[in-house]
Amino acid sequence: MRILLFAGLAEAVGQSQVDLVQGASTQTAGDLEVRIREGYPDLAKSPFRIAVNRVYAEANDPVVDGDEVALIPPVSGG
Amino acid sequence: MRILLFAGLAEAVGQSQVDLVQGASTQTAGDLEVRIREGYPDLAKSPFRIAVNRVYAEANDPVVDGDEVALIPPVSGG
Amino acid sequence: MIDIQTEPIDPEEVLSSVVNPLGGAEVLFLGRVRSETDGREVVHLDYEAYGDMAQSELEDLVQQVRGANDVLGIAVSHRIGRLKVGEIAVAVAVSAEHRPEAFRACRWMIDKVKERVPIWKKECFEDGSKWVVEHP
Amino acid sequence: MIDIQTEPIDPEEVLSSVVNPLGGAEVLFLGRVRSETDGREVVHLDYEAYGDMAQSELEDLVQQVRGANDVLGIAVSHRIGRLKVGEIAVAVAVSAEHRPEAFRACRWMIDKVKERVPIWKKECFEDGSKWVVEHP
Repeated sequence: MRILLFAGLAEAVGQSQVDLVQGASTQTAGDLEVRIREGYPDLAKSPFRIAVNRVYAEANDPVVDGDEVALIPPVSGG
Repeated sequence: MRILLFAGLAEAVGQSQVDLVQGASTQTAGDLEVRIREGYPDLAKSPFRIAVNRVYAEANDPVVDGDEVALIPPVSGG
Repeated sequence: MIDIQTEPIDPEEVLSSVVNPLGGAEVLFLGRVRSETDGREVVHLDYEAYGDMAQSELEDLVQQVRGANDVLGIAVSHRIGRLKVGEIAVAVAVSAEHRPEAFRACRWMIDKVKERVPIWKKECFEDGSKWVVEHP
Repeated sequence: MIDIQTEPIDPEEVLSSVVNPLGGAEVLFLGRVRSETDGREVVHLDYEAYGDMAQSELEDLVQQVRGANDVLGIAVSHRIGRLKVGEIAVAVAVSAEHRPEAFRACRWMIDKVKERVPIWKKECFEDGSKWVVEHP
Protein backbone atom coordinates (compact mmCIF):
# COMPACT_ATOMS: atom_id res chain seq x y z
CA MET A 1 0.00 0.00 0.00
CA ARG A 2 1.33 3.36 -1.08
CA ILE A 3 1.07 6.25 1.36
CA LEU A 4 1.39 9.87 0.24
CA LEU A 5 3.43 12.32 2.30
CA PHE A 6 3.34 16.10 2.21
CA ALA A 7 5.19 19.18 3.46
CA GLY A 8 7.26 18.57 6.61
CA LEU A 9 6.48 14.83 6.62
CA ALA A 10 7.85 14.36 3.11
CA GLU A 11 10.93 16.33 4.08
CA ALA A 12 11.42 14.32 7.27
CA VAL A 13 11.35 11.03 5.38
CA GLY A 14 13.09 12.40 2.30
CA GLN A 15 10.45 11.15 -0.12
CA SER A 16 6.90 12.00 -1.06
CA GLN A 17 5.50 8.51 -0.60
CA VAL A 18 6.24 5.35 1.32
CA ASP A 19 5.06 1.78 0.91
CA LEU A 20 3.52 -0.40 3.58
CA VAL A 21 2.65 -4.06 3.17
CA GLN A 22 -1.02 -4.39 3.88
CA GLY A 23 -2.28 -7.25 5.96
CA ALA A 24 -4.29 -8.34 8.96
CA SER A 25 -2.71 -5.60 11.07
CA THR A 26 -3.76 -2.78 8.72
CA GLN A 27 -7.54 -3.03 8.52
CA THR A 28 -8.29 0.51 9.68
CA ALA A 29 -6.83 4.01 9.53
CA GLY A 30 -5.88 3.65 13.20
CA ASP A 31 -3.98 0.42 12.46
CA LEU A 32 -2.15 2.18 9.65
CA GLU A 33 -1.10 5.00 11.91
CA VAL A 34 0.42 2.55 14.38
CA ARG A 35 2.28 0.70 11.62
CA ILE A 36 3.57 3.93 10.09
CA ARG A 37 4.83 5.29 13.40
CA GLU A 38 6.58 1.99 14.11
CA GLY A 39 8.00 1.58 10.63
CA TYR A 40 9.22 5.13 10.04
CA PRO A 41 11.09 6.56 13.02
CA ASP A 42 11.10 9.98 11.31
CA LEU A 43 7.30 9.99 11.58
CA ALA A 44 7.05 8.44 15.04
CA LYS A 45 6.16 11.65 16.80
CA SER A 46 5.05 13.89 13.95
CA PRO A 47 1.51 15.20 14.19
CA PHE A 48 -0.64 14.08 11.27
CA ARG A 49 -4.11 12.94 10.35
CA ILE A 50 -4.82 10.17 7.90
CA ALA A 51 -6.88 10.75 4.78
CA VAL A 52 -8.39 7.84 2.88
CA ASN A 53 -9.52 8.55 -0.66
CA ARG A 54 -9.12 12.29 -0.08
CA VAL A 55 -11.31 12.42 3.00
CA TYR A 56 -10.14 12.74 6.61
CA ALA A 57 -10.47 9.31 8.22
CA GLU A 58 -11.38 8.38 11.77
CA ALA A 59 -9.31 5.74 13.57
CA ASN A 60 -11.78 2.94 12.96
CA ASP A 61 -12.53 3.73 9.31
CA PRO A 62 -11.64 0.72 7.15
CA VAL A 63 -8.74 0.82 4.69
CA VAL A 64 -8.62 -1.61 1.79
CA ASP A 65 -6.12 -2.31 -0.94
CA GLY A 66 -6.35 0.29 -3.67
CA ASP A 67 -7.39 3.12 -1.34
CA GLU A 68 -5.50 6.39 -1.73
CA VAL A 69 -3.97 6.93 1.70
CA ALA A 70 -2.20 10.14 2.72
CA LEU A 71 -0.68 11.58 5.86
CA ILE A 72 -1.86 15.14 6.46
CA PRO A 73 0.36 17.21 8.75
CA PRO A 74 -1.25 20.28 10.37
CA VAL A 75 -2.40 22.47 7.51
CA SER A 76 -1.30 26.09 7.09
CA GLY A 77 -3.00 27.42 3.99
CA GLY A 78 -4.21 30.95 3.62
CA MET B 1 -30.84 81.58 11.51
CA ARG B 2 -30.78 79.34 8.47
CA ILE B 3 -31.53 75.66 8.92
CA LEU B 4 -30.57 73.06 6.33
CA LEU B 5 -33.02 70.30 5.41
CA PHE B 6 -32.30 67.03 3.68
CA ALA B 7 -34.01 64.08 2.03
CA GLY B 8 -37.59 63.48 3.23
CA LEU B 9 -37.58 66.63 5.39
CA ALA B 10 -36.70 68.86 2.45
CA GLU B 11 -39.41 67.17 0.40
CA ALA B 12 -41.98 67.57 3.19
CA VAL B 13 -41.34 71.31 3.46
CA GLY B 14 -40.69 71.78 -0.25
CA GLN B 15 -37.40 73.56 0.24
CA SER B 16 -33.85 72.68 1.29
CA GLN B 17 -33.58 75.30 3.98
CA VAL B 18 -35.79 77.31 6.30
CA ASP B 19 -35.17 80.41 8.36
CA LEU B 20 -35.83 80.86 12.04
CA VAL B 21 -35.50 84.10 13.94
CA GLN B 22 -33.04 83.47 16.71
CA GLY B 23 -33.70 84.82 20.13
CA ALA B 24 -34.02 84.09 23.82
CA SER B 25 -36.05 80.98 23.08
CA THR B 26 -33.40 79.42 20.81
CA GLN B 27 -30.32 79.12 22.97
CA THR B 28 -29.86 75.38 22.59
CA ALA B 29 -30.38 72.63 20.04
CA GLY B 30 -33.32 71.42 22.12
CA ASP B 31 -34.92 74.89 21.97
CA LEU B 32 -34.46 74.93 18.24
CA GLU B 33 -36.18 71.60 17.85
CA VAL B 34 -39.23 72.86 19.74
CA ARG B 35 -39.39 76.04 17.65
CA ILE B 36 -39.00 74.12 14.39
CA ARG B 37 -41.71 71.61 15.26
CA GLU B 38 -44.05 74.46 16.22
CA GLY B 39 -43.20 76.62 13.24
CA TYR B 40 -43.29 74.01 10.53
CA PRO B 41 -46.29 71.68 10.78
CA ASP B 42 -44.77 69.47 8.08
CA LEU B 43 -41.90 68.72 10.45
CA ALA B 44 -43.98 68.46 13.64
CA LYS B 45 -43.77 64.68 13.88
CA SER B 46 -40.88 63.87 11.58
CA PRO B 47 -37.98 62.05 13.20
CA PHE B 48 -34.73 64.03 13.00
CA ARG B 49 -31.60 64.89 14.92
CA ILE B 50 -30.05 68.31 14.95
CA ALA B 51 -26.50 68.89 13.78
CA VAL B 52 -24.64 72.06 14.72
CA ASN B 53 -21.57 72.88 12.68
CA ARG B 54 -21.62 69.41 11.12
CA VAL B 55 -21.66 67.55 14.42
CA TYR B 56 -24.63 65.79 16.01
CA ALA B 57 -25.86 67.99 18.86
CA GLU B 58 -27.36 67.05 22.20
CA ALA B 59 -30.48 68.87 23.43
CA ASN B 60 -28.60 71.20 25.73
CA ASP B 61 -25.76 72.06 23.35
CA PRO B 62 -25.67 75.84 22.75
CA VAL B 63 -26.54 77.33 19.38
CA VAL B 64 -25.32 80.79 18.45
CA ASP B 65 -25.81 83.04 15.48
CA GLY B 66 -23.64 81.99 12.59
CA ASP B 67 -23.73 78.28 13.47
CA GLU B 68 -24.49 75.90 10.63
CA VAL B 69 -27.62 74.11 11.78
CA ALA B 70 -29.12 71.13 9.97
CA LEU B 71 -31.94 68.68 10.53
CA ILE B 72 -30.78 65.10 10.00
CA PRO B 73 -33.56 62.59 9.29
CA PRO B 74 -32.75 58.90 9.93
CA VAL B 75 -29.81 58.11 7.68
CA SER B 76 -29.87 55.32 5.10
CA GLY B 77 -26.50 55.29 3.42
CA GLY B 78 -24.74 52.16 2.24
CA MET C 1 -8.97 57.25 0.96
CA ILE C 2 -12.13 58.84 2.33
CA ASP C 3 -14.44 59.74 -0.51
CA ILE C 4 -17.95 60.83 -1.27
CA GLN C 5 -18.21 60.80 -5.01
CA THR C 6 -20.66 60.86 -7.87
CA GLU C 7 -18.46 58.75 -10.19
CA PRO C 8 -18.64 54.94 -10.06
CA ILE C 9 -16.63 53.32 -7.27
CA ASP C 10 -13.69 51.18 -8.37
CA PRO C 11 -13.33 48.42 -5.73
CA GLU C 12 -9.79 47.61 -6.85
CA GLU C 13 -8.78 51.22 -6.19
CA VAL C 14 -10.30 51.24 -2.70
CA LEU C 15 -8.58 47.95 -1.90
CA SER C 16 -5.22 49.04 -3.31
CA SER C 17 -5.24 52.13 -1.15
CA VAL C 18 -5.02 50.05 2.06
CA VAL C 19 -2.43 47.46 1.06
CA ASN C 20 0.47 47.42 3.51
CA PRO C 21 3.60 45.21 3.44
CA LEU C 22 2.94 44.15 7.03
CA GLY C 23 -0.66 43.23 6.26
CA GLY C 24 -1.54 39.58 5.99
CA ALA C 25 -5.28 40.15 5.66
CA GLU C 26 -7.56 42.50 3.80
CA VAL C 27 -11.32 42.63 3.96
CA LEU C 28 -13.36 44.54 1.42
CA PHE C 29 -17.06 45.24 1.84
CA LEU C 30 -19.20 46.37 -1.10
CA GLY C 31 -22.77 47.58 -0.78
CA ARG C 32 -24.60 47.26 -4.05
CA VAL C 33 -27.98 48.39 -5.37
CA ARG C 34 -30.29 45.38 -5.29
CA SER C 35 -32.69 44.62 -8.10
CA GLU C 36 -35.60 44.36 -5.72
CA THR C 37 -36.66 45.32 -2.23
CA ASP C 38 -39.56 43.70 -0.40
CA GLY C 39 -40.42 42.02 -3.68
CA ARG C 40 -40.72 45.26 -5.66
CA GLU C 41 -38.52 45.82 -8.66
CA VAL C 42 -36.11 48.73 -8.19
CA VAL C 43 -35.50 51.03 -11.17
CA HIS C 44 -32.76 53.11 -9.60
CA LEU C 45 -31.70 54.69 -6.33
CA ASP C 46 -31.06 58.36 -5.65
CA TYR C 47 -28.48 59.07 -2.96
CA GLU C 48 -28.25 62.43 -1.27
CA ALA C 49 -25.65 63.54 1.26
CA TYR C 50 -25.09 66.41 3.62
CA GLY C 51 -21.69 66.46 1.99
CA ASP C 52 -19.54 68.43 4.42
CA MET C 53 -20.88 66.69 7.48
CA ALA C 54 -20.77 63.25 5.83
CA GLN C 55 -17.12 63.77 4.95
CA SER C 56 -16.38 64.93 8.47
CA GLU C 57 -18.21 61.95 10.02
CA LEU C 58 -16.34 59.55 7.77
CA GLU C 59 -13.03 61.13 8.75
CA ASP C 60 -13.95 60.84 12.39
CA LEU C 61 -14.85 57.15 12.03
CA VAL C 62 -11.66 56.43 10.12
CA GLN C 63 -9.65 58.10 12.88
CA GLN C 64 -11.33 55.90 15.44
CA VAL C 65 -10.41 52.78 13.48
CA ARG C 66 -6.85 53.97 12.98
CA GLY C 67 -6.61 54.64 16.70
CA ALA C 68 -7.01 50.91 17.26
CA ASN C 69 -3.41 49.85 16.75
CA ASP C 70 -4.21 46.56 15.08
CA VAL C 71 -5.42 48.12 11.82
CA LEU C 72 -2.82 48.95 9.18
CA GLY C 73 -5.04 50.71 6.67
CA ILE C 74 -8.65 51.67 6.10
CA ALA C 75 -10.49 53.28 3.21
CA VAL C 76 -14.10 54.18 2.63
CA SER C 77 -15.84 55.46 -0.44
CA HIS C 78 -19.52 56.31 -0.73
CA ARG C 79 -21.24 57.16 -3.95
CA ILE C 80 -24.06 59.68 -4.25
CA GLY C 81 -26.39 60.73 -7.05
CA ARG C 82 -28.38 58.33 -9.20
CA LEU C 83 -27.32 54.69 -9.07
CA LYS C 84 -28.57 51.90 -11.27
CA VAL C 85 -29.30 48.38 -10.10
CA GLY C 86 -26.05 46.48 -9.61
CA GLU C 87 -23.91 49.54 -9.05
CA ILE C 88 -21.73 49.90 -5.97
CA ALA C 89 -23.03 52.40 -3.41
CA VAL C 90 -20.34 52.01 -0.78
CA ALA C 91 -16.96 50.33 -0.37
CA VAL C 92 -14.96 49.79 2.82
CA ALA C 93 -11.51 48.20 2.81
CA VAL C 94 -9.34 47.31 5.79
CA SER C 95 -5.84 45.90 6.02
CA ALA C 96 -4.51 44.25 9.19
CA GLU C 97 -1.82 41.80 10.18
CA HIS C 98 -4.36 39.04 10.74
CA ARG C 99 -7.92 38.39 9.70
CA PRO C 100 -9.88 38.83 12.94
CA GLU C 101 -8.96 42.51 13.17
CA ALA C 102 -9.58 43.04 9.45
CA PHE C 103 -13.06 41.52 9.61
CA ARG C 104 -13.91 43.29 12.85
CA ALA C 105 -12.82 46.76 11.69
CA CYS C 106 -14.50 46.44 8.29
CA ARG C 107 -17.77 45.37 9.86
CA TRP C 108 -17.58 48.10 12.48
CA MET C 109 -16.95 50.73 9.84
CA ILE C 110 -19.84 49.83 7.56
CA ASP C 111 -22.18 49.53 10.56
CA LYS C 112 -21.18 53.02 11.71
CA VAL C 113 -21.52 54.45 8.20
CA LYS C 114 -25.08 53.17 8.04
CA GLU C 115 -25.84 54.39 11.54
CA ARG C 116 -24.28 57.87 11.62
CA VAL C 117 -23.21 59.30 8.29
CA PRO C 118 -25.74 61.78 6.85
CA ILE C 119 -26.46 60.08 3.55
CA TRP C 120 -29.94 59.11 2.42
CA LYS C 121 -31.28 56.92 -0.34
CA LYS C 122 -34.55 57.05 -2.15
CA GLU C 123 -35.77 53.91 -3.84
CA CYS C 124 -37.40 54.55 -7.18
CA PHE C 125 -39.86 52.02 -8.54
CA GLU C 126 -41.91 51.94 -11.74
CA ASP C 127 -44.83 53.44 -9.86
CA GLY C 128 -43.32 55.74 -7.27
CA SER C 129 -40.47 56.33 -4.90
CA LYS C 130 -39.72 56.52 -1.22
CA TRP C 131 -36.95 57.53 1.13
CA VAL C 132 -35.54 54.53 2.91
CA VAL C 133 -35.69 54.74 6.68
CA GLU C 134 -34.89 51.30 8.03
CA HIS C 135 -31.32 50.17 8.61
CA PRO C 136 -31.27 46.71 7.06
CA MET D 1 -15.22 29.56 -8.78
CA ILE D 2 -13.27 27.06 -6.73
CA ASP D 3 -9.63 27.18 -7.69
CA ILE D 4 -6.20 26.04 -6.66
CA GLN D 5 -3.82 27.73 -9.01
CA THR D 6 -0.18 28.60 -9.54
CA GLU D 7 -0.92 31.85 -11.40
CA PRO D 8 -1.47 35.10 -9.49
CA ILE D 9 -4.95 35.56 -8.06
CA ASP D 10 -7.01 38.40 -9.51
CA PRO D 11 -9.27 39.67 -6.70
CA GLU D 12 -11.56 41.42 -9.15
CA GLU D 13 -12.17 38.14 -10.94
CA VAL D 14 -13.00 36.30 -7.71
CA LEU D 15 -15.35 39.08 -6.68
CA SER D 16 -17.04 39.31 -10.08
CA SER D 17 -17.79 35.60 -10.03
CA VAL D 18 -20.17 36.00 -7.05
CA VAL D 19 -22.06 39.13 -8.05
CA ASN D 20 -25.81 38.53 -8.07
CA PRO D 21 -28.61 40.99 -8.93
CA LEU D 22 -30.35 40.17 -5.65
CA GLY D 23 -27.18 40.75 -3.65
CA GLY D 24 -26.88 43.95 -1.67
CA ALA D 25 -23.64 42.99 0.04
CA GLU D 26 -20.36 41.42 -0.96
CA VAL D 27 -17.44 40.64 1.29
CA LEU D 28 -14.03 39.79 -0.11
CA PHE D 29 -11.21 38.42 2.01
CA LEU D 30 -7.62 38.42 0.77
CA GLY D 31 -4.77 36.65 2.51
CA ARG D 32 -1.44 38.13 1.52
CA VAL D 33 2.21 37.21 2.09
CA ARG D 34 3.51 39.45 4.87
CA SER D 35 6.95 41.01 4.71
CA GLU D 36 7.85 39.69 8.13
CA THR D 37 6.79 37.11 10.66
CA ASP D 38 7.77 37.24 14.33
CA GLY D 39 10.11 40.07 13.40
CA ARG D 40 12.02 38.07 10.77
CA GLU D 41 12.08 39.31 7.19
CA VAL D 42 10.37 36.92 4.78
CA VAL D 43 11.99 36.36 1.37
CA HIS D 44 9.22 34.26 -0.11
CA LEU D 45 6.71 31.53 0.75
CA ASP D 46 6.40 28.12 -0.84
CA TYR D 47 2.90 26.69 -0.85
CA GLU D 48 2.26 23.01 -1.38
CA ALA D 49 -1.11 21.30 -1.69
CA TYR D 50 -2.47 17.80 -1.75
CA GLY D 51 -4.23 19.03 -4.84
CA ASP D 52 -7.03 16.55 -5.36
CA MET D 53 -8.02 16.47 -1.72
CA ALA D 54 -7.71 20.24 -1.34
CA GLN D 55 -10.03 20.76 -4.30
CA SER D 56 -12.49 18.24 -2.89
CA GLU D 57 -12.40 19.85 0.58
CA LEU D 58 -12.98 23.30 -0.94
CA GLU D 59 -15.92 21.98 -2.94
CA ASP D 60 -17.35 20.42 0.19
CA LEU D 61 -17.01 23.69 2.15
CA VAL D 62 -18.56 25.69 -0.67
CA GLN D 63 -21.50 23.27 -0.75
CA GLN D 64 -21.99 23.77 2.97
CA VAL D 65 -22.10 27.54 2.53
CA ARG D 66 -24.46 27.29 -0.42
CA GLY D 67 -26.70 25.04 1.65
CA ALA D 68 -27.30 27.99 3.95
CA ASN D 69 -30.06 29.71 1.99
CA ASP D 70 -28.97 33.24 2.84
CA VAL D 71 -25.85 33.17 0.63
CA LEU D 72 -26.25 34.07 -3.04
CA GLY D 73 -22.73 33.32 -4.24
CA ILE D 74 -19.37 32.17 -2.95
CA ALA D 75 -15.96 31.77 -4.56
CA VAL D 76 -12.60 30.69 -3.25
CA SER D 77 -9.23 30.70 -4.89
CA HIS D 78 -5.98 29.50 -3.33
CA ARG D 79 -2.60 29.95 -4.88
CA ILE D 80 0.22 27.43 -4.58
CA GLY D 81 3.88 27.43 -5.59
CA ARG D 82 6.34 30.18 -4.78
CA LEU D 83 4.83 33.50 -3.64
CA LYS D 84 6.67 36.74 -3.13
CA VAL D 85 6.00 39.18 -0.33
CA GLY D 86 2.82 41.14 -1.01
CA GLU D 87 1.28 38.53 -3.28
CA ILE D 88 -2.20 37.16 -2.64
CA ALA D 89 -2.26 33.59 -1.29
CA VAL D 90 -6.00 33.17 -0.93
CA ALA D 91 -9.20 34.98 -1.85
CA VAL D 92 -12.74 34.31 -0.64
CA ALA D 93 -15.73 36.25 -1.91
CA VAL D 94 -19.35 36.02 -0.77
CA SER D 95 -22.49 37.70 -2.00
CA ALA D 96 -25.65 37.92 0.09
CA GLU D 97 -28.77 40.04 0.32
CA HIS D 98 -27.51 41.80 3.44
CA ARG D 99 -24.17 42.28 5.11
CA PRO D 100 -24.43 40.10 8.22
CA GLU D 101 -24.70 36.92 6.16
CA ALA D 102 -21.97 38.04 3.78
CA PHE D 103 -19.52 38.75 6.61
CA ARG D 104 -20.45 35.58 8.46
CA ALA D 105 -20.09 33.25 5.47
CA CYS D 106 -16.83 34.83 4.31
CA ARG D 107 -15.30 34.53 7.76
CA TRP D 108 -16.55 30.96 8.17
CA MET D 109 -15.09 29.98 4.81
CA ILE D 110 -11.60 31.35 5.39
CA ASP D 111 -11.54 29.86 8.90
CA LYS D 112 -12.43 26.45 7.51
CA VAL D 113 -9.90 26.74 4.69
CA LYS D 114 -7.18 27.36 7.24
CA GLU D 115 -8.41 24.58 9.50
CA ARG D 116 -9.14 21.75 7.06
CA VAL D 117 -7.83 22.18 3.54
CA PRO D 118 -4.57 20.27 2.93
CA ILE D 119 -2.34 23.16 1.90
CA TRP D 120 0.93 23.98 3.60
CA LYS D 121 3.24 26.94 3.52
CA LYS D 122 6.94 27.14 4.15
CA GLU D 123 8.39 30.47 5.15
CA CYS D 124 11.73 31.16 3.55
CA PHE D 125 14.08 33.62 5.24
CA GLU D 126 17.57 34.79 4.29
CA ASP D 127 19.04 32.16 6.58
CA GLY D 128 16.70 29.22 6.41
CA SER D 129 13.12 28.09 6.08
CA LYS D 130 10.42 26.36 8.03
CA TRP D 131 7.00 24.85 7.53
CA VAL D 132 4.36 26.88 9.28
CA VAL D 133 2.32 24.94 11.79
CA GLU D 134 0.34 27.47 13.79
CA HIS D 135 -3.02 28.74 12.61
CA PRO D 136 -2.70 32.49 13.05
